[in-house]
Amino acid sequence: MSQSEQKNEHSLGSEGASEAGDPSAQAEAAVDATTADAQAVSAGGTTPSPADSAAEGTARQVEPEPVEEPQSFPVTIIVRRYDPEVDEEPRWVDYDVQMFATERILDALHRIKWEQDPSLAFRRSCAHGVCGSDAMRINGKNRLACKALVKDFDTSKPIYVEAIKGLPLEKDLIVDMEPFFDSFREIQPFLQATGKPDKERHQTIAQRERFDDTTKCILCAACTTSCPVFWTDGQYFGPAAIVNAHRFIFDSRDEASQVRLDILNDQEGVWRCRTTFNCTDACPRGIQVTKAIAEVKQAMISGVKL
Amino acid sequence: MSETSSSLTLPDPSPRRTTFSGTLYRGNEGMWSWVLHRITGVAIYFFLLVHVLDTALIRVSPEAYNAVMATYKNPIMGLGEVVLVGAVVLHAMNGLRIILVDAWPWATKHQRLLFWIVMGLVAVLMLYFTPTHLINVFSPMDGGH
Amino acid sequence: MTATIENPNYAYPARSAGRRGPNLEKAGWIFMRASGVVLVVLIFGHLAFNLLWTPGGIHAVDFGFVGGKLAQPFWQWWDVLMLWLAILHGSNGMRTIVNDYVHKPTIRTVALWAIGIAAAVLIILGTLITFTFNPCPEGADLSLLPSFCAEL
Amino acid sequence: MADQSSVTDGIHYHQHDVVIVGAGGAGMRAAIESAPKASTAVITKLYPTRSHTGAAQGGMAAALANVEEDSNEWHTYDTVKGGDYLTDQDSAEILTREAIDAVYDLENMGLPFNRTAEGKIDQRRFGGHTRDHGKAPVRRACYAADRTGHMILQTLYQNCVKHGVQFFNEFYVLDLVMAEVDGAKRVSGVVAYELATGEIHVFQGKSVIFATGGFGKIFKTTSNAHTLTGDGVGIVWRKGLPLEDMEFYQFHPTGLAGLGILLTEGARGEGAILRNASGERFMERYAPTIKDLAPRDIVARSMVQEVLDGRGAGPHKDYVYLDCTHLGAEVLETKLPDITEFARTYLGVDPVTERVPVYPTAHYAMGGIPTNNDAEVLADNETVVPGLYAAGECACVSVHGANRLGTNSLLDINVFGKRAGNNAVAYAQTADFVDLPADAADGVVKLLAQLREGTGTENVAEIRKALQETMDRNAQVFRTDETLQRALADIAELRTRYPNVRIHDRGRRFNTDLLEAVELGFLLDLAEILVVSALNRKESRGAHMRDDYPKRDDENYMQHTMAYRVAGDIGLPQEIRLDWKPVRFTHYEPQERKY
Repeated sequence: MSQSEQKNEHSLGSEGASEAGDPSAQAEAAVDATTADAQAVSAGGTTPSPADSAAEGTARQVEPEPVEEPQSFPVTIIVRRYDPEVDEEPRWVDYDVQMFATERILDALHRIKWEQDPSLAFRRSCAHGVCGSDAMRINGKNRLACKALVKDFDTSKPIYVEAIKGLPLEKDLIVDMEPFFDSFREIQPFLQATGKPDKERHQTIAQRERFDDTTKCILCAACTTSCPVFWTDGQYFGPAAIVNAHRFIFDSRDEASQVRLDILNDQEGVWRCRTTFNCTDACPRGIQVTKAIAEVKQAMISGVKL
Repeated sequence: MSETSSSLTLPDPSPRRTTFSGTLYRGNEGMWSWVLHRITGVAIYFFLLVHVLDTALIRVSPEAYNAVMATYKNPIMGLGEVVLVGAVVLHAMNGLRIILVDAWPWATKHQRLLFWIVMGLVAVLMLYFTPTHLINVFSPMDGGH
Repeated sequence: MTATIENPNYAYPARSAGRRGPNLEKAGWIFMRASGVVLVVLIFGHLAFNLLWTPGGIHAVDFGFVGGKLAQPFWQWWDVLMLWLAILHGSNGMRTIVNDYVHKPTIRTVALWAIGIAAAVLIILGTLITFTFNPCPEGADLSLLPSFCAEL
Repeated sequence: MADQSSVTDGIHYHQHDVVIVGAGGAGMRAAIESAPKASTAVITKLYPTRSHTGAAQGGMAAALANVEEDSNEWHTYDTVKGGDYLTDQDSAEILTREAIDAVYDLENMGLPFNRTAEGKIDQRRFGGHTRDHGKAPVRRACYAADRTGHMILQTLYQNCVKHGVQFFNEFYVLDLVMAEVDGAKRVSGVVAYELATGEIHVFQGKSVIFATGGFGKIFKTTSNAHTLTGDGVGIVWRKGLPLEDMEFYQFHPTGLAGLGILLTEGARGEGAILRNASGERFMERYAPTIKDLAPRDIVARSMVQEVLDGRGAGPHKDYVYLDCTHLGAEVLETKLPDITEFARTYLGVDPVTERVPVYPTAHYAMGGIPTNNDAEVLADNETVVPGLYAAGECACVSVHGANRLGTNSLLDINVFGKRAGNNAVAYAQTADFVDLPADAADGVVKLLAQLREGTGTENVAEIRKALQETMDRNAQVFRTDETLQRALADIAELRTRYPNVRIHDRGRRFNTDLLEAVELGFLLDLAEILVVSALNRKESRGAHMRDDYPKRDDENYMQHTMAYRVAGDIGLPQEIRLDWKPVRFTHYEPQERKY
């Protein structure tokens, strides 16, 4: 189809959506348009599926009132690819995709994978920032791809996407997470309390509030792999492990705070923290990571203050 | 499972590449203050080694000591001294900031503001020091009493 | 395969399990902060006195000037304290940096020893000189010495 | 304890007493019971903390009566009524009775519940949960802000770490191995594909628990994770075991419009209100007594009705509003922080000052692998498959009937996950290993080889998209014979295209291209079963709303649908046989459902 035709369907398609009374009609039309555009951009891409044309067909109807529609625009995504079975070294690969401002970088990666290059490998699951699968370095900063919105980037320039730093690279955007979870497991991340109460252990609202911030951790590794100390010394426990230790050290129900403080009072423990605040800035859950680490340090010096 | 990672079989993991492959990490004020702190710290350390040794010449003879000190008085060294004092001031002010950040929740929260306060203080102190020192460096004096 | 990318150093040192001897990390951390605060006072005082408040600044610094200072117990203790704290503070900082960036065990060991030896030598040397220093060495050119030497 | 592994012909063999497939809430809850008593392996497609249990927000129901009078009998009544009387009442009684210990177990394991002023677990209101048989909303949901699921998932994982549970992370189970012993089919193990290396692993187990979650990805607008592709349910189906009540699929009322991201019902529990374009609180018309806190099927249907009647908001009049503005910034920031952030991030709408555009989103499968109250999988209406268990969303006990109440799913995974773990261990302690057939891994090897080496021209993403679109259009909140037939025809067409898909990534390591192709196969299977079961149920009940049969028909349809696979290899048309299974009653007579 020609460019002008495409444009036509583009605007009509979205407006007719309400006719169908379909919840996702709007998004659907938008995605259809995007697909078409993306295909135009990526020469040798896939052919439009029957479903696309069908959707566009039904959408081509009288439109009630003119509505300002969001426009998609081309964005260049440069992904640092690495396939250990082929590549000696990682390489940067460019992709052009049509994006809407409100879409996420994860959508861009999906569009690349589903429409241009299915071999692109990355992890993702929930797609709204609670599972922690898709931590990656986007324009030089750790973020979750599903929480990084296109509108927050300068799209006149390419967006660089690469794997998080400091963990062994496995393929494309996938790193080996085992060393990260090893550190987590080492700080005994589970409640240790004696006695078996009949019901719940009691805890005041204030006591509960004391460690609320660090319960938000989703173990995505964005903090640990943003830490300059961790990059050069993978033995450092890293912010995530300390955050999870904090969660139990300051839990009034726990009786093993001292054990965890002893574990972290190590050459590779909290004292290696250099307060660069990269972890706090990287945390997709907004945890005050550096503050938590500071509190653990203070607990080691002057005891745990609940 | 970790044993599947090819990287573990590598003969010599090179940390240099670990740090510099890919894009430069774009940290914020906290990271750059740490970078500055490291660089100034190393620079001061090496100056310290030299400075202790040159001061030790005082035990050798007044002539030997004065000969070394004369080199500190040349204008190029004079500019170097400005840089050195700048490094010391920066390291000192940022060090105080780190102490505050470690010990005081308010500072932890406002570390970014504190970084710029540090920069401001460094600028003020250097604005005081630099002209005073450079006037001394460039004034024609023959170095004796 | 030559996949050396972004590979951290898991082969390198074991954590708490293999630790021997007392753990001085906490002491070191506290020392860096305490010494840092004191050093700010000492070094700023040192710089201000030598470079700003003394007429002529850097041009005034010579044997006579330093000898004059070191003849006074106040400046003796000031300088010795500054020497100790600065060397220890700096060496500990260098140790941290070596721990961060030097991963080959042999080079690391050599570097750490070098830092330690340098610190020991400089501290001993500096301390001895400060307390055994004679501001008015015999046979020296009087014009080079502190003014009070003339009165002797 | 058996715990061995070996490699033969490039295939890895492992032996564990209990093999658990899936590491979400149900799988890990089972592992916590079984790991201390027997060698346990948990095999999971994702790192455990990535499981979708972590996305659950609002709470977990239990009649603790910490803040007001409550009883588990009322809870049972609500569950049965919420399920439109299709709920098996003895199962619901177990669920609500064991709910109380399930909450205390979690608290004792360390879960940081929100607290009352006396330091007890705090509770909030939730849809369909009422005091004294429907008199008024009751505060029954125990919660940790609006990240209760996250805290449950983390707490269970933490306790798995404590017990040293052996996880096989990013191992994708693709087949269930069964063998005939003395004329009865018994479980022998599972076959998994290791994502990191592309190698095949066979896990022999005395008992096997499936806890693989749901299959929301058959729909396009869904609150479900990309990884929820119904693998476990599909595997069991392909083994010739039945699936129950597949037509009942829940649409959560408050998904972010156009995105499907979930906004907890807890928001309405805290007092948020649904409004249409003109600002009217329309739920007053549909459920006069409990209004916005009616069960999800009713609220979702009411919302769609408003939009169909032209009272929708937005430029396309295709959504309604969730109004939280009167709750105040403090309630939003402390009790509903995550959803506040979701609205801000993804829609650019601040719930503190603005109404949030919402629309129903595909959320939860009430149906699945049929089990009895001991979590044992059923081969027909009664016969148990020895050694095979299922729990969580992939299973159908059925405690949720035709519509699940909010907060009952987090309860389900804990109560029946624990039961599955205990029973699987008890079984493993008495039973012997069933010998693996020599060709145990052949099916998986063949399936993967076919896909990997195929020279077709079809694109996995396109087929999946077409499937999701037809399901959204034709099998969503309102269904008719016509729309369902359309969906069925579309699925049949897609099934013929599926064997012709081309995998572009021919590598072995982290081949997510291949992974998505395999997942698509399961999605196609399950979507078809859903549509076929829905076509057959010519009534409206719970989440299954037929426009052409708008009334509930207890005479003909007060029974569970059982779907059996008669024939149909992957890619070929399936032949599905439908049967019925009686609903179990105890105390509650079916009544018209009014709120």
